Amino acid sequence: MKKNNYSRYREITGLLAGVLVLFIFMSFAAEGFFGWYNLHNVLKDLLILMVVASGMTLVILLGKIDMSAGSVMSLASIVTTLLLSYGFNIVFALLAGLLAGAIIGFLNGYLVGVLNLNHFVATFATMSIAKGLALVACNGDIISSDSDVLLFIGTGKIFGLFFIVWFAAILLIIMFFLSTKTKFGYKIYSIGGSEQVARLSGIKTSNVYLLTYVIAGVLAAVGGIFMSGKANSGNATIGDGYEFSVIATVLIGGTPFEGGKGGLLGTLIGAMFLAILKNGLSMLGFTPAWQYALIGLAILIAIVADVSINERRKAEEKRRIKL
Amino acid sequence: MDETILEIRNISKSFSGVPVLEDINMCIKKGEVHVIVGENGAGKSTLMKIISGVYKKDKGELFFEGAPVQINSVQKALSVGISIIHQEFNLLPHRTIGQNIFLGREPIKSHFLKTIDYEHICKRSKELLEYLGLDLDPRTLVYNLGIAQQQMVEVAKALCFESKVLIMDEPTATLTRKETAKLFEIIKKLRSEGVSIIYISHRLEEIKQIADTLTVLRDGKVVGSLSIEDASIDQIIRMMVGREIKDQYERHYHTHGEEVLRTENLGAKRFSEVNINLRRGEIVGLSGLVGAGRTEIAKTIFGEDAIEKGSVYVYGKKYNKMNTQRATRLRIGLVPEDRKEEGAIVEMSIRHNIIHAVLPRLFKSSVISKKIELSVASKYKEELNIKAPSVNKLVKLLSGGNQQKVVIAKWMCADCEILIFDEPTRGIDVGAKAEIYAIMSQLVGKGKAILMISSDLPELIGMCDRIYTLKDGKVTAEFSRTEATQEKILAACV
Amino acid sequence: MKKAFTVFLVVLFSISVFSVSAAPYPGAVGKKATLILKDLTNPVWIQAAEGAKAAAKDFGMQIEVVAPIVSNNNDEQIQLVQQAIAKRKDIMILTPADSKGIVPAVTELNKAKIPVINLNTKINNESGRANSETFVVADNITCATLCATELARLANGSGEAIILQGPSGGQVTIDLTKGAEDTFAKYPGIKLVDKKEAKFDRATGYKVTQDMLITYPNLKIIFSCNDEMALGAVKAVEEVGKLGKIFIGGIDGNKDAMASIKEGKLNTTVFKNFWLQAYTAVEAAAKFLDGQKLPALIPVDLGIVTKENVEKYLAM
Amino acid sequence: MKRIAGFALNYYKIILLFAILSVSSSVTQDPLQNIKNMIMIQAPFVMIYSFGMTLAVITGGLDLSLGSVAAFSTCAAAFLIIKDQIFLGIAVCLLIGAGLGLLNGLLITKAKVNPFIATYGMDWVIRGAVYIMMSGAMIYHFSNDFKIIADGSFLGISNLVYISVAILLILMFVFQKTVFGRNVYSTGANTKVSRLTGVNTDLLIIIVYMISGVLASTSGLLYVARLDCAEAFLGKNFGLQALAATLIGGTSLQGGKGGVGNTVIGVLIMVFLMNCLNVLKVSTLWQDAVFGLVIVVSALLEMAKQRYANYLQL
Repeated sequence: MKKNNYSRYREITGLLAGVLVLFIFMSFAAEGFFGWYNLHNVLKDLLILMVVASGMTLVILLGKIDMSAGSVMSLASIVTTLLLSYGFNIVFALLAGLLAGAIIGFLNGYLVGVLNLNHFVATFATMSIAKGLALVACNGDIISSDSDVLLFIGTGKIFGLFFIVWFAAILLIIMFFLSTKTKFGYKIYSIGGSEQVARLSGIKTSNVYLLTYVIAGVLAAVGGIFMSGKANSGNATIGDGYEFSVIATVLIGGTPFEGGKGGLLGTLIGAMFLAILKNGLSMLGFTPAWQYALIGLAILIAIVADVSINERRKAEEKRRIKL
Repeated sequence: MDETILEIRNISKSFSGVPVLEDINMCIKKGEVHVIVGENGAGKSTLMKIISGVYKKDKGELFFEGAPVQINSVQKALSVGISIIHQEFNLLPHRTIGQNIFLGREPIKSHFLKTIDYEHICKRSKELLEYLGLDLDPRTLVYNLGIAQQQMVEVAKALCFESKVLIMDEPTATLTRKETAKLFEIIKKLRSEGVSIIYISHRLEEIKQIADTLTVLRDGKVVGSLSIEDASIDQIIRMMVGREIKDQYERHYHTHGEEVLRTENLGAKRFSEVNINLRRGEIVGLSGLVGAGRTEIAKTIFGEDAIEKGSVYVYGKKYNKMNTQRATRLRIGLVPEDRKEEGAIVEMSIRHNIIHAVLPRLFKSSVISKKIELSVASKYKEELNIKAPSVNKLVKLLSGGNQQKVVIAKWMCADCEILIFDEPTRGIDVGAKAEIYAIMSQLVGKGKAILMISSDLPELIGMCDRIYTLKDGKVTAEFSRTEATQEKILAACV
Repeated sequence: MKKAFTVFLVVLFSISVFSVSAAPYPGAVGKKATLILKDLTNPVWIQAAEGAKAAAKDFGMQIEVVAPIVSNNNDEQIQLVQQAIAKRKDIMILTPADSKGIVPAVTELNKAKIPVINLNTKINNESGRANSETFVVADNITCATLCATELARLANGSGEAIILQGPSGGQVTIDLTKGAEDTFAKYPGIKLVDKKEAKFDRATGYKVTQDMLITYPNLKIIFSCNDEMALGAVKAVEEVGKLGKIFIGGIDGNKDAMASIKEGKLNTTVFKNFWLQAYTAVEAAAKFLDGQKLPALIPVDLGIVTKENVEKYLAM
Repeated sequence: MKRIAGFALNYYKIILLFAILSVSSSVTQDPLQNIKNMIMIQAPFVMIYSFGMTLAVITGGLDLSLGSVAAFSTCAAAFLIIKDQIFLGIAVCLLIGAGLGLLNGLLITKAKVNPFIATYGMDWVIRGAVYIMMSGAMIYHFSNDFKIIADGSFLGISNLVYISVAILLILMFVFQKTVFGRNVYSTGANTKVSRLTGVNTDLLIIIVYMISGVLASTSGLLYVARLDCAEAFLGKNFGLQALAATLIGGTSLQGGKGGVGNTVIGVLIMVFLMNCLNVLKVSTLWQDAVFGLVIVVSALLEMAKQRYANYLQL
């Protein structure tokens, strides 16, 4: 039994080792890296990334993609702060922000799961739509918020830990639970493994698509609200390009585009990798130009390493099973 | 015992206008093993898929325990109590055995949270596996299993549905004798527990062992149903084929020419020490169970898989490395097992597919002339009698037999000297089958050499000059046309 | 040997003493500062980095110049602020990409008792939680006002005007647009007919201007939020032969923009003198560390560049 | 009725194109100049790099590194061109484009990295490299001999049109009429079948990414010539814009379908639409939303068209 548990996590041990090496290296090399203040902030940023990436992980586990995540963050940020600035109740504003994410998510799910549109095309389009709606709603302006609650969400601490850390941790536990222990999570893995097999097993795929995209939308909205909490203002550019970081995180974490394998644990390690790398490179004093090149290189190396390990395994498995 | 559990009345189904099932009537009694036989393409699998809710029927009715039922989804079939083990595996490689067994109907621990009771899954799976005589941990990922073990997982999956009707579509195709015997024991046990089993098989010798009733399908129609006591093997065959078997395999035997292909201690992932040869004017068969390494040998010779040991001699020249480009330049062609994924580009037209392999040779200047393309493609379409209004029709819209003919046309068009046919007639209707045999016969008549892989023993025996048998990646025997019998071959394979 | 070593030490000591005594702000020597810019890929911001480094050398300070990877990204700036706190810097010079969004980070700096020198764009301190020691003014509203006033003067205070904007939703765009709008509003003859996003990009500025020239045939003023787009607009206007009839103004004071002014194509730009901005800010930081009182505002000379005075700026 | 529906589905893009054009022409005072602007100047730029994306999409991948390839190759070449070594500069530019394409292709075929993440990672690396190389410099004031490439015209038609049409014709010929092109389509539609038919699929994919790189650097070069300035942030939105144009044009992400001809229509729709919004004085804030809608609608119509075609064939 032990052997099997091992094999389940074998795929992420390499990456975990990489993260540890990176961490140790940065601790020695980068001044100010190894310290509670900095690590606490890194933790906060990586958890924001992770919240959005956990929704993306589910989508990629299904064998799909969600290009609209970044735009949904911007939209949620704008909706929430805009309503706050009109004097609405904070709870209402937050819920409206989440609802905006859910609506875009539903649109994605409907286009992909019900109308059978190509997932990339559909979410690529909603990416523009959500960004456009955010810009139109805020009239191209930055919206400041006077809400102490929103500020607390972004920067407040409970028992010495950031609110975001607590909240994200709970959220991630729920997501982890959802994806590995519940019927819904099982369905995601089944559909991602083979849509045909899932259908033959009587799973209604369109519902799973809808729900997964809605969850991804809501989680992206949570990420957007966290971000606007950190800045205590709403900005339609908050999530520009964020979807790419999120997708890179998921892929580095060992959940490939084919779907059906991988999971949140890997994504968490992927998020650690990217967050530590970014923070460390910046602490080491690399200019943005060098950071561009080095981050890109690190992503490629991580993926190539992962691919070459999995490629060998895949060749094995191809001979064994035919689907 | 005489109580009818499932009645099929007047069921018809057609695909793309081609009738596959016509007015099928059948009665399945409670607690019987009802064997359905028929040639490939007779409509057995389609019928089973209709009963299990995968396909929708065009016409007809189903009665379950005397009451009419509308089975319009897999879910519905399962809830009624009908489950199926498909011919192709329906397992998810990256999930555990337990998760696969309970796929789609996982037990729920808490209804509020809809959590899955994985403990129960493992416990129950363990029981089922033990019941099937397998010592496996239900937490093992399926891709770590061998073919036979996967098949048993499929059986376990169907068993745990506690269904009243269990359909098994060729469950023994990949099992060893021991495993088959075990499966039969289980079938008998289930029968005694009142479960009805619809059993589809090609292996006539098995039927006598387990069947209570037998229904023969041919060309989408029921030829007849009879009790097993009344049936003799000869009679069954006659009913299945509708004519004498020999008619099918139209072979003219020729004197063999020089050797064109030889492997010397060829070895790769799933096989080793393979020594076979092939001469002009000859069809050589490769027989073995699924997983014995037949397809792998073919793909290694063709250069899709890497040669790890030994070498391949083509026209007497030695090659230690092979890739698909070199193979095609050497005029080797592969008609793969999986037509839709490996044989033809189904999203493209017949024309594109037919001239695909010959392109660089047909158009030396590398500029494609549509006129030549059309004429060449049309010529082969006529020659192989591909049934389509024009060569511009997309391959995905053709029937299986015609798709296969397109793949063969591709290699004929490229003027291949050595052709490898991997399961060339799987899933093809009888008429097209005979046509494909005729084409093969004609090809060797022209001095080409054919290596043929097939699970269909009568077909192999009928077509081949020589047959090699394989077991666990090693050649176990070689039979000439005159020596080969089904029994001998089977014995060498298991 | 020992003697030689002693001599060496004495020399070393005297050099250091000399250098300290030469420093105008002795209290700042050896202090660590961080300068956070909006961007470090754009030429003008790289000038700023050079200015800051020159100043740090002059005043014997250690300076680290950083910027977000994605230009003008507020969230990354917040992270950079936090990194500076983690590194226990003595002083922070901050160029916020988002004057509202940076507030929580500045609050954190205040809490960590790291003094803040605000540069270029004003930190929005309506809440009173984001205190800075001084503001080195080279803000975009002022720039926009300068440029728009010059354009209005050239157009004799009348005619149709458009604004070419940077990416929608960004602080720079918002400020510059506001400055230009407010200025044009002072001239009853000037009608602001449109605002268009051209992404701070020369190619897009060119393309959008083409469309604008078709849409508004009587266009007289093009106010561009940076020189890149302005030069794109110049190209488009040049191609329809309307140079001299349409007045184009940019912001930043790029070298090629000034070359274009010299050729008589671009009409005006605002020389933001990023080098001097950064130098001034670092000097202010040095003064502060030296215990001097800083004025609330330190203006940096923003020059409006025209054909008449372009030679002077090109020589700089 | 059915026939009209079929016609509308087959030619909806052309219909849409004319609809947009007639709207924009009806509100402008100088529609001729407007159309001239769009077709002669605006469209050719977008078209050339969109072709690169289209080719990558035909192989079943995509190329997100177009913009940074354009920036890197032109910036490197600009150092030569500014010294009046124009031909050498152009050659270097195209070679770098091809070289970076080669890297993309190798990552995708040999290292087996998904094209999305491979070209995305490369985009970061190349963009970083060009920032480092330029470190804030800009290169401008090129000689007229160089600028004429994009600025000049012949018989009243801009050189850009000649260049882009020439590229279009060459690509159409190569990809529709030659064995190479045919094999690229086959590889895109089903790589495995193509390999099993004796096509060197890896080589083909690598070549296609190289062509894509060359096209990116060509369009970069034209931008530099037209705007007289080489700078590190050229082409930041090339990738996504080209993808949008390709998708609107109807080239499917599944690979093996569509083509550069479709992309011409896609680019024209994009350019015409953007122009239409501008001349209708619609706020730029709406642009993103409108584009998203256009992509969804055209994808849905494309799907309807496919279904209709299949229905007709049955």
